[in-house]
Amino acid sequence: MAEARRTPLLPREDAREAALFFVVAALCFLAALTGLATRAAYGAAETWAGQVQGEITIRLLEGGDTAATSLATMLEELPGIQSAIAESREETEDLLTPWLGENLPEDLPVSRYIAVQLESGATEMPAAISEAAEGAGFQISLEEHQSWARDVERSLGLMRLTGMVALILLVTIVLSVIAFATHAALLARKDVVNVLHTCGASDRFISRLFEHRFFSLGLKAGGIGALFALLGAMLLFFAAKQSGDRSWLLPQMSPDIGTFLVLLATPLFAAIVAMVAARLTVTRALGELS
Amino acid sequence: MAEARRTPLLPREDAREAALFFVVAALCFLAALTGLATRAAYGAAETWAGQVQGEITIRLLEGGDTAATSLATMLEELPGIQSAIAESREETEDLLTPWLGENLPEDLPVSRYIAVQLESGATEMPAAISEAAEGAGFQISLEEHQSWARDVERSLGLMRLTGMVALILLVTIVLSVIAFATHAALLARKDVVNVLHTCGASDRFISRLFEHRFFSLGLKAGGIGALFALLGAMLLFFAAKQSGDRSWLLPQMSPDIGTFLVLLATPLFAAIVAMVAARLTVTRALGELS
Amino acid sequence: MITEPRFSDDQPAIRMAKVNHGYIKGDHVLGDVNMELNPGSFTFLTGPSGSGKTTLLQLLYAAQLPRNGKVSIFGIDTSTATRKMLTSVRRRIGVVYQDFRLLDHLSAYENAALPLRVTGRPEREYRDDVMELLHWVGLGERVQAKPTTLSGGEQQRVAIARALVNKPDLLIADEPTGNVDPEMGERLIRLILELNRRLSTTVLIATHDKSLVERLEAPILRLENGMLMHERGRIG
Amino acid sequence: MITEPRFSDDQPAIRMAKVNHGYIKGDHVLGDVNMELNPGSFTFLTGPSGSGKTTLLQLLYAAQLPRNGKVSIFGIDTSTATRKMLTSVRRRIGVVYQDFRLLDHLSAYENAALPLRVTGRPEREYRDDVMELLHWVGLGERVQAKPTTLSGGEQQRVAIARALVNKPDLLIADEPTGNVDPEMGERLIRLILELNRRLSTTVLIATHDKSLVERLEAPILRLENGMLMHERGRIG
Ligand SMILES: Nc1ncnc2c1ncn2[C@@H]1O[C@H](COP(=O)(O)OP(=O)(O)OP(=O)(O)O)[C@@H](O)[C@H]1O
Ligand SMILES: Nc1ncnc2c1ncn2[C@@H]1O[C@H](COP(=O)(O)OP(=O)(O)OP(=O)(O)O)[C@@H](O)[C@H]1O
Ligand SMILES: [Mg+2]
Ligand SMILES: [Mg+2]
Repeated sequence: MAEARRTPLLPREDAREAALFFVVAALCFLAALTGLATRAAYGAAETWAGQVQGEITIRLLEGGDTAATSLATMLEELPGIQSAIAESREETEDLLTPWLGENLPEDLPVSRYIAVQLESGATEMPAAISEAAEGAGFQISLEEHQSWARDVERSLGLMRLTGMVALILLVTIVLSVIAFATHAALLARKDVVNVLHTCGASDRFISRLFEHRFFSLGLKAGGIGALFALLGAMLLFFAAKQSGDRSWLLPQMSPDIGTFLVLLATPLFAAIVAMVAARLTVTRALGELS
Repeated sequence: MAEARRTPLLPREDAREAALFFVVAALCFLAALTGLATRAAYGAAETWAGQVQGEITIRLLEGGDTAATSLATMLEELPGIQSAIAESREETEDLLTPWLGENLPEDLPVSRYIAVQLESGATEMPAAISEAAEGAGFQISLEEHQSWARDVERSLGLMRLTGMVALILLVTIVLSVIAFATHAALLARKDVVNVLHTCGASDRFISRLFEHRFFSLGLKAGGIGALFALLGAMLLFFAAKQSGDRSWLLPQMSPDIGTFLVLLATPLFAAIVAMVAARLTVTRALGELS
Repeated sequence: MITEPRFSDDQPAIRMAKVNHGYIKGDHVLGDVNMELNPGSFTFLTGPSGSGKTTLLQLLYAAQLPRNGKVSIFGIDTSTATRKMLTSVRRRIGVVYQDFRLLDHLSAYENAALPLRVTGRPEREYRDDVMELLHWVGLGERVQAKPTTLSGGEQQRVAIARALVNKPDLLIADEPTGNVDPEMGERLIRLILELNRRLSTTVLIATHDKSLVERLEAPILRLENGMLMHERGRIG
Repeated sequence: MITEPRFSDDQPAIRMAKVNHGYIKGDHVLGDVNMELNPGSFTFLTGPSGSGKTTLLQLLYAAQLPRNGKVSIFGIDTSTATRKMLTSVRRRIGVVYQDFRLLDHLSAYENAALPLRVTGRPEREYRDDVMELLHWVGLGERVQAKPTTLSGGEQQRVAIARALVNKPDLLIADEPTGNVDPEMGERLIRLILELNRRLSTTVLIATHDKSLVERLEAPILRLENGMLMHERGRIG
């Protein structure tokens, strides 16, 4: 007797609780995975947006390689521009081979391209570049954007939205399931509550029993769900790696600090939700009891 | 008394059951939605694959518009080819404007392109086309595929895979939750089972009580889940419509017979799973009882 | 034949041979108990609290199987019988549990009618009989009440009605009058006696109720320290 | 002051004034009942099954509130008291329920110790007292057993131990000896009497047990048709 551990006042190891545990874990798993996916979609969309916004192609209408190089050097000194690289005539000719064959006449004027990489966050650069170039007497045209990139961006936006909706849905489901289950557990334990009550237990005492129980259930179930989500994310990550660079349209899941924050938040969130649900349910039920 | 409906032998309207109902409905909702999404992804991937495989671009290296037109006419007569359209010199020149400006020298030889649309299911066409063209003395090169289309296809394949994995996962979760919950319900009703047993109820009688209960629970919960999935799919469908043709990269959800089959299968599947889980659990539990 | 056992007069309704039983390894709640109850007999079982009366009764309605020895009900050995055989044996036994075991979601009427309902018989065949029985145990006004809204004694009477409702060949009652007043107790025992006389129902009642035992001439078995003794009269 | 009510000798431990109570609209399980129990008194409550004894007791430990009239426990009106006040009142009352209400997942020892545990007291302070009490009710060998493995009478004794364990100012017992043999019943009642004499515990026992009531000189209240009468002696 002396050193025996005390039996918890709420029955443990209940099959009902095993089912609940499983459900909460499964839902947390899905929620964490959706969270990660949504986050990745956001990341991909931003990367895309960044690339698209960050790259400007300038076509120099007149002047040869020298003009292109001097324009590139000039542009590189403008604030907000990371790099500006002029293509040589050979590079452009290579691009044209399918149409015109190998031997272009030397005297045919060919436009030069300058690939400008903007610094992230730089705005209104097209106008600044046009101004600078025209001020220096260059005749240029700007290609800020490629239409298919816009399409990709829009598609990613839709995926992102879908992810957000799924996430909100899952979180709502987790919330309701936990609240429902707490309520059910309390009803199933009405006899215990009643006995404790008439034995002189205060409302806080009884409520705390349930709060602790459900807090730890949420924490454990959420933790296991998050763990499996981590495994799932890693699987997807490697699957994406396997398919190589060619899957650039898909959001990439890369394990970073954000990933771990999402995974850490899941069990904590589940635990707190479970505890609050327990507290509200118990307090209301006790009020009704007498 | 005379016309009073009989109370079911298994207690009804149990809070635990409400929670279970909710969980099953939510999971069925997710499963049905994932099913629809996976199906749409498959559809999109196939469409893409069809498009990509069905289009061949032929570059005619020598000869002018007339040669291109006659090659196109010849190709159109080959079995397996739907159409072959030759581009004129003007169309090609338009493409080259960014590089070379408006005024190309008349004597510059410019390649002609012929867009060949294959009939679906036609195989080994590139070889046949090369043979036919070379037999007729044309010098051509074939562009069977566009690299970005391959990328898109591969990305869709990965999405499809992700969808399948998610679907399998959800179905497994639904299965286990229902089996778990049935087991829990049975344990919670052990007293009822015991009393029925000593009152002379046969094993089949008791088992059937649970089977019926869980079949109808699965049917109803699955039905509600499927209904919400339909709503969700319609929302996504309209969201996709809203964003116009530009979201061509995303699988489109269009309501067709397959959609309704998926939605119909969900509740039936849930009901059968629930019933089988109930039956197995009850039979085993009764065996243990004495 | 064997799955539908018939009741024969020349074999005992119940027979325990060298039954040894207990819950934990080494303990002997029952130690080598032998007993027989003849068809149509009426017997009391007494003994101190915790002596094993409930255990012995559970062996007799096949809710437990004996650790050692043999228990036969209507000539069927419970240890070797199939589940089907036990089901048909159970349909011929009425049991009053010490803790009632009513189903809380069913009304008093539905609880009492349970043994008939589980056989699949249509309700109209037995409704009037059940109602009459409930009136007889003094619950005519409470037929629609759920057990949780019944008093302790009212619940006990529903439990007794349930045990009697299918006119069993064997009635096993564990402390059936512990929660009713002496007048009601007498009434209930008279009901059981009537069943015993009219239908030759074999009756075994475990009880602490001294006044009940004293009022009737029936033989008394006494269980103490795992041994079964005759306290009054010859059993069977 | 009011949340920690003190016990004063010049007010009754329990007082019911014009209490009218029932479950369904129109019925009167109790019809204008008046009663007082003085501190340290020992009283029996009898009456036919279903007459309202359990109902009356539930009003006296604040498990129900009266439909009409006033119930005071230790001078506190249960209808107007806050939940906190009721909790501290409950800590001074020991209750033996007719259906025991033990927690199945706790051992006999833990069940008996429950009223002490819920106050947050450390276990070592009370362990020996609880063990002694369990020995006294004859459960010294079964302290670690779960209620489902106890016989009916053993469960009842755990319930009695739980009601006595915190030496209550008021003991309310509903049929506390229905499941034990007469010898054990006598022993339990003697234990309650001792508590009553040594600690001036006010005792109210509802019972059908004729021999129990006859062995003791205590006053008897009789409940019948919603009315409370003195059957023997003056109450209080
Ligand atoms: N499931 C069980 N596991 C372990 N021990 C048990 C179990 N059921 C009963 N016992 C023990 O077996 C003994 C006999 O129990 P039983 O219920 O048969 O007694 P009883 O004669 O019916 O007593 P009462 O008159 O108090 O009802 C008791 O000591 C009890 O604690
Ligand atoms: N919750 C309830 N709802 C409706 N009626 C109830 C409820 N509880 C008790 N009753 C009815 O009130 C009456 C009194 O019940 P109570 O339990 O107080 O009787 P009692 O004197 O304790 O009887 P017993 O000696 O059989 O235990 C009974 O007729 C009972 O059916
Ligand atoms: Mg017993
Ligand atoms: Mg009562």
